[in-house]
Amino acid sequence: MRNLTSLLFAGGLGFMLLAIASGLDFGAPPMLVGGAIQSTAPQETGATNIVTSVVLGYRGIDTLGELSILFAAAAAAGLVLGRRHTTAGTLTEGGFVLKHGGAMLFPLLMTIGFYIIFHGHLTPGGGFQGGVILAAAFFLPLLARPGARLHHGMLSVIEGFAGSSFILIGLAALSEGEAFLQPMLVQDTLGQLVSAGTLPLLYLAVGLKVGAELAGLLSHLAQTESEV
Amino acid sequence: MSDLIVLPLVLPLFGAFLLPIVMRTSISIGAWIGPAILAYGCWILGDQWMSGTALPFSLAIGGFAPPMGINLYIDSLALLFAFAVQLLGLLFWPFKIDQETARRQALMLLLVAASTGLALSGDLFNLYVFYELVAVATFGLIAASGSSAAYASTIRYLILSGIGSVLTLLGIALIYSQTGTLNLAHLAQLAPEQLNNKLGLTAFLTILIGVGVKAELFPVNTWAPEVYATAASRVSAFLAGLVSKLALLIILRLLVLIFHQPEAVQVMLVLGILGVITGELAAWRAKDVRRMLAFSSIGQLGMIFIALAIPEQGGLLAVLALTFHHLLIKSGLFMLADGWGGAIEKLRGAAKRSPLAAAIFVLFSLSLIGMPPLPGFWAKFTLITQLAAQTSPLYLIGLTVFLLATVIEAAYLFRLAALLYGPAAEDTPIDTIPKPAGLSLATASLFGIGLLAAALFITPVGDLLSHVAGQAANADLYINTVFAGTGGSQ
Amino acid sequence: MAPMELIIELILMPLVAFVVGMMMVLMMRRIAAKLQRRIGPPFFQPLYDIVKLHSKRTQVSHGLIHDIGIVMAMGGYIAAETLLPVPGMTGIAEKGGIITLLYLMMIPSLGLALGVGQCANPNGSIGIARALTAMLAYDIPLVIVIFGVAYAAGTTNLVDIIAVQQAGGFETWGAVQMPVLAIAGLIAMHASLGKQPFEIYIAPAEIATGPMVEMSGKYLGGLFVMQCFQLYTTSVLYVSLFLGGGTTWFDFLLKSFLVLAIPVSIAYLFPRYRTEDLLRLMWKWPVMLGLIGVAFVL
Amino acid sequence: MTLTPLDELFLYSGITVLVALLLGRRLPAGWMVTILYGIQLLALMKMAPLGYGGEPISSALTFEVMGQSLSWRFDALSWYFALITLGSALLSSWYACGEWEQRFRQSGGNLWLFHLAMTLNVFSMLILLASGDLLSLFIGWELVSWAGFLLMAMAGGVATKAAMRYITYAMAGAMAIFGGIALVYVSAGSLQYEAILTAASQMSTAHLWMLVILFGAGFGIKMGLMPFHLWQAPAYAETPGPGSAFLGAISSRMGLFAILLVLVKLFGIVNIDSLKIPFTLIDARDLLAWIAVFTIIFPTFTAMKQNDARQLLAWHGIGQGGYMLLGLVVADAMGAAGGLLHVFNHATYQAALFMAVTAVIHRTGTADLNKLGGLVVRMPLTFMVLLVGIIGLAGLPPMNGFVSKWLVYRSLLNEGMPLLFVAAVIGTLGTILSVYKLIHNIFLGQLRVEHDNVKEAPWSMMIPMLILTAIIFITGLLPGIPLAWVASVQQAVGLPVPDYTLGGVESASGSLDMIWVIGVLFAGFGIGALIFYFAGGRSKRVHQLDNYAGGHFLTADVRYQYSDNFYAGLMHLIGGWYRGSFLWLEQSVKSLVEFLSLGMQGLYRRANAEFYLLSTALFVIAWVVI
Amino acid sequence: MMPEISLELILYTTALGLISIGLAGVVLSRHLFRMVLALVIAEAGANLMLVLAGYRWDAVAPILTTLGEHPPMVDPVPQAMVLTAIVIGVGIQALAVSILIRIRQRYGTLDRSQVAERMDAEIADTAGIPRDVSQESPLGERPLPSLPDSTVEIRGGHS
Repeated sequence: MRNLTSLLFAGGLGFMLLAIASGLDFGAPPMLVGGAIQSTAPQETGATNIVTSVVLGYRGIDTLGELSILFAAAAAAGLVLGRRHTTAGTLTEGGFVLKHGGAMLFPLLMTIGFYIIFHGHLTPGGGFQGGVILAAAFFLPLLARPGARLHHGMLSVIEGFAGSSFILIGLAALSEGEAFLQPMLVQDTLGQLVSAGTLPLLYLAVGLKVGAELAGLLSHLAQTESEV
Repeated sequence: MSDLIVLPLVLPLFGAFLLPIVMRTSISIGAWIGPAILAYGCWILGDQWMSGTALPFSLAIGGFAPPMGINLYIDSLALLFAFAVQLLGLLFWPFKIDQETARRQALMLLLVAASTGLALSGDLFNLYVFYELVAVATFGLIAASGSSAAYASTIRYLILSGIGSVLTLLGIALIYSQTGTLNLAHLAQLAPEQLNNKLGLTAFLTILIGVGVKAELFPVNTWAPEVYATAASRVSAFLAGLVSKLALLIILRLLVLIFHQPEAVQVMLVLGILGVITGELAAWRAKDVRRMLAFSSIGQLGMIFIALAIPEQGGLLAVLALTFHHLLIKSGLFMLADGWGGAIEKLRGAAKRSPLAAAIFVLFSLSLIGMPPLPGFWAKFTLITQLAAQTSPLYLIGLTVFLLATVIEAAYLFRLAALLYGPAAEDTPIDTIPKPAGLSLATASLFGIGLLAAALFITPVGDLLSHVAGQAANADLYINTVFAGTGGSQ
Repeated sequence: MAPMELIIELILMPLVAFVVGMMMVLMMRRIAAKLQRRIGPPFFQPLYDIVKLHSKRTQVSHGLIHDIGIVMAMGGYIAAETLLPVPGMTGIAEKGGIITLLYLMMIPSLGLALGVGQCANPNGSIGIARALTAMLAYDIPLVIVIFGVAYAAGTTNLVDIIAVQQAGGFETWGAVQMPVLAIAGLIAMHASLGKQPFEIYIAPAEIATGPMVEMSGKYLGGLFVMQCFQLYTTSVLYVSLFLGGGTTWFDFLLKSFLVLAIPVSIAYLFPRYRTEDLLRLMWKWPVMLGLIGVAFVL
Repeated sequence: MTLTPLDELFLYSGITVLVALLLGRRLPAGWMVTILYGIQLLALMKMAPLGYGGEPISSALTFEVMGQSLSWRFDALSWYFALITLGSALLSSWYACGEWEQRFRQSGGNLWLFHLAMTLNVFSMLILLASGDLLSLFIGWELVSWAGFLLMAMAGGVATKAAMRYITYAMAGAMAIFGGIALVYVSAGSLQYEAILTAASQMSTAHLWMLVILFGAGFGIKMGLMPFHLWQAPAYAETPGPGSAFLGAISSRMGLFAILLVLVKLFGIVNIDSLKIPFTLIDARDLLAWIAVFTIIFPTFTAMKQNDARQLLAWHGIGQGGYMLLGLVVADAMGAAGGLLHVFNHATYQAALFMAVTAVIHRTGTADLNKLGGLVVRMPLTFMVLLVGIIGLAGLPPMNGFVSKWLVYRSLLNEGMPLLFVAAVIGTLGTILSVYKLIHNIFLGQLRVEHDNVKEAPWSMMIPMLILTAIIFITGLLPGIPLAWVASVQQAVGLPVPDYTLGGVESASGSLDMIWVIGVLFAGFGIGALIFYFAGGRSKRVHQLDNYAGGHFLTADVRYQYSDNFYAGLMHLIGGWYRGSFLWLEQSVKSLVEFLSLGMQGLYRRANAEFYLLSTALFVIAWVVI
Repeated sequence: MMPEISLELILYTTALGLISIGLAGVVLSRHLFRMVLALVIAEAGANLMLVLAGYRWDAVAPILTTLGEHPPMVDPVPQAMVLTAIVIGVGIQALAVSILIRIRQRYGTLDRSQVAERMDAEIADTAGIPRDVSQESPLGERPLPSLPDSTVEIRGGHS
């Protein structure tokens, strides 16, 4: 009975929301803020990827919050799962292809990851996407060899420094008498690799942090067997 | 000077990121980072308050002018909340040193930072981000108590909160689709034309329900009893005392600035009334202290929602008075529950074991019930005069429920007080009666002193709150402040 | 009014009451004797009784309160008489009024109750409990009646009440103006005398004469005196309320004796009620009559 | 800032609280507190002109909180009640000093808490009495409630239970008042008395009804009016002896004070008179009068059934409150005077009665009416106090209770209210029955063996009792003394004033002169005594066992006392009427709350929170969309 | 009047449908992990809704490919927000999963009502209060006692 009610309720809710949403003017957004950003972003931040200028510039503090959420999730997961990991031999070793393929892919993934991070202000992609690829690079060997373990200490150092350098860059602007997280060193080289001032640096921090965070999280999840 | 206001928001994040690294090398140094940062945050905010910088002012993050970039809006209310966050963070600091110290303290710092962000931010989506950060940090801290029940309650809370987030996000998406902006001040300008319709109302309601999860809005507050019963007392105190109020703050800002529809407040009124009824009635039968406090907290938040539904500035004053009063009281009570957390029956004769704790409990109870001249009375007085002034019968129902709930509240609180002061059970030696831990008791005493001080200086406190409410209720001031002076860089 | 005159009145009124009261006791016994086909006692028998009781050798006291009780029983009535106007004498009736009189009439009961209580005899205590219950029974209709009369007269001053009745001769008598109230008052008065069928608190067979069980000699004598006063007070009060008081001593006494003769005659025809039956009876009929009467008055 | 006499009074009262708080653990604390009460009384005497029509005195103390100004002032009404409060506090505290204190301490009582609670009660009552606006009235009200709770709860055990019940009732009352205040505030725009006075005349009927019900219920709960009377007797009876004397004397009269102030003075009895109940002949004022009358009758007859002396007295305390309200509601010159005078009279005899009973407990260790008897030979003075007290309570001449009840009866008669009149008399008769049981079962009848060497109450307890006895008699003899104060109170609240003399009241339709009445009464007693003692032989004192026992010889181990089920015959008839309906009602409310609470907990316990969320979202959005 | 099935209708239906499905999934699932998965679905719906908010007909991604004049671009802000929202979602899911792992280890089950039941019992146990017995279903397994052999024969249970 309750199942049926729930189903009806959910459907009804969706239907009503649809009725509300159909009143929206689809495909012609007001673009109040978006439009303004589109026209000023290249000058203000020097990044051709306007999404990047939004992510790191206009809404930089969102990104900082987002990083913090990842960090918090990782820390919380760490708290929940604890530090004791059993690299139990119960899991079978990966096969030949997985093992060696993983080893071969590792440098490739690293390269792609960093490429995407460094070109985040120019092309689609950026710190998040690159970071995830980096995390995959580290996680792949783990799948192949369950016995292997990531160097958690290293990861946490990376993540700590990456996160704090993001803030430090922001604070640097503050110490220069500008607003927190204000882009600095904006060169007049739109479209070049070395452009957009501190944005690539921020993206690097983001990428490293995301990478380390996800890798840590994944390895936690993969390796936790039981608390004894 | 006013630029530095961003530090209480950023430094805890910074500290949180660095803490694991520092802890790795030296725990004794690391243990000082958090308190130092929070103390510094308190100092900055206090200094800001004292320095007499013209409030309110707006601070653009990254130097981008407000509708495009994100701005912090600092008025007296925001400053007060931010200060309370930092101070409570300090008071509820998880000092315990063990293997997980770094993570726990980092989470605490993140929670403080996010809460500060909630208090200060002037951008809808940014609020959402900080809200989520609060949520995640909270989950971590609840689960940190390590019991299976804590995990179970966390996951239940997490799922509920997750749905809430989805709804909030949906509401934000609707608002953005309609208006194309997220800045609260900008929205406030656009709202009369663009959001004064069903779509706007739907968006508000989805956000209300989403944010209501944290604000213990009935009926999405079912997590509260189990979470407060399983989490560490300090975490519960922070959640019940502060986080719920910050969620309320979001709703308050939305109401004042954007959504003026009568339906919006009516929904809150009805849900608030239901919250009061269910919370207080459930507390009547609660058999353990924590859940009693949890239910009582639900009831109190319900009262605040009722107050929030009063559309005038007087209502806002009532909201603030109730909010800060409940903040003091409930934090203090949860501190006492640290040690008194078990069954109520076990507390027979506890006053002999710890007279101070019992006295503080009685003090808090009296204020919660609203005995003059304690501050609780003035809060309730403000509320009922405002409620009675409304013409809609729904408000009178609210008034009645509120008054009846107070009676029930008095009954269950003083049943416990009578138990505390009654004779101990015959087979229990006095040493085995539970007693709040020293540190918690000291913290609770601080809250008690604060309460008494507020009672003593009720006139200036009242004036201050009216001033704050006046500022917070002024939507034009908000808009003008944000768009006139972006502060900071330029 | 000259103070000397007043003092003489105050002394005379109880004395007259005592003498008349003794005659009423005599009348009561004579009626009883007539009904039971006896000759009855001689004229001075009440006086003989009092003297006899006081001169007994065995005078058992159970303590000071026992004595005080008897003193209060007599004293209360003596005081009450001064509030009850008789032809030519008003005493201090104007300073007390009927409510005060009503309450003064309770003092003897209370005194008796105290004295009996001190005797430490459960029979006495039971008797007192019954007596008080009986008071609860008959006072309610009595109070209604008094309310009605006082309201009709517009005053609580007995002198004025009498004056109002005498103003227009027979037609303005309370009994004519308010017949229903008069009937209710008569029943209540009967009960207040404590005679059969309402003598529940004496009940010789059950509780060994109740209040009197430990009374001997002058204690019983005191009670005898009290009874004289009681008979007088009750009948005179009724006369004052309903029968226009007395313009002369003759018609005053005539009315009083006649009024008393009615309940006394009835008393010897009936058996005794149980306590709750008394309550039930009193709370039903006289109260109803009284209320109807008051409704007429209002 | 100069101290007005009122400020001085507050100051002394505050000092008393502090002394009790700081020095209360030392032995002479009781004496210090008592002396301080005396000083407070002197300070009150400095304001004595108030009792004779003087101008109100304001306190220099005012506050401005959240846009509300708070002020305190004394007028004749406050002064009159303050006089009673301080008088009973002084005597109760005096009574507590010395032997009672020692015994209390030995039996594990917390003397410090006792003194503290007493001083707090007095202090808060003074604050309440001095209230200069509705808000300060409410503040004082709450303070009095909680101070009373402290005093009631301190004995622990049963007392705490009773106090819990009290505080639940009191909170309900306070919240009713709180709601009423909010409504008044909205319609008058202010909580100052002047503003309310003007607003009250323009209020709509519905509004006024609401306010009368809210305030009436709120204040009535404190007074123990029906149907909110259940809490009072157990709570007062279980308070430590002198405390119950104090509470019984004055505490619940605070409700009357507030009714007088708010319903009579502010709203105006005339306005209340105009509130008709539809489809019946009665209006709000009649309703109040009938409530008062039922409050007289039911508790009085409940008292009759009690077997504990203190419970019995406490129940009577509720009943007597009905007379006061009745007089006030009739609201003519005599009725109001009677009601107000009864406050004073009741305080005196009720305090004396509680003290006498406490003295008995002090000596014998029990107040169970079935375990006492014959104590008059051991404690004659206490007996006398109790006797005077019960005569006052029953409202018989020559004690003061008679005067006030006489005034009430007279007013009912004048106004032509036969049913109320009869009901009031029923109450009086019930009281007589009940108090005779009290004095009989304690002092008369057979002395029990175990009480054979009981001594008279100690002088520290005796003197306050004797003082009270004297007051009861003197104000009975010369009712003009308190009537002067009462008259100025009536003037202050805007009621007509009776034409009083030193000995009573003058009136065209029948007056009262207690000097003559008492003079004649005592002359009668004197004559009676002359006859009794000089006519006839000397009586012989015999042992109490030398008694008629149907031919048997009595021995000490035979219980020859009639105490249980004292009014058997009466109970045969009315015993079935004790249904405990109000208890049943109270239980029903309680179990309803329990039941709802269970339901709510079920709602929260194994909750499918997501489902709640979903349905809420659905309903609220549906409400918007549709 | 039947509304025309347009692209926007399909898109909105998809987004809100995902949310509805997610909500229904959360409410209907008895397994905690499935509830988390349903949550993920709902989040996807909300994110889609957010992306739709910035869509513009005939517009390109907001990346400058040429200096100077550029074709109309879609609103970049929702895209940034979605990026943020997705990452937030990932974090929460990871945390949820790690908690689920622990619950599975401690309680041996992820059934929602059983977990709630166990949690309730544990809370009551820690606090030391007697527990109101569940109002929904009897606690634990209550196997029927096996019938004695004789009854089987009496009932003709042998063939």
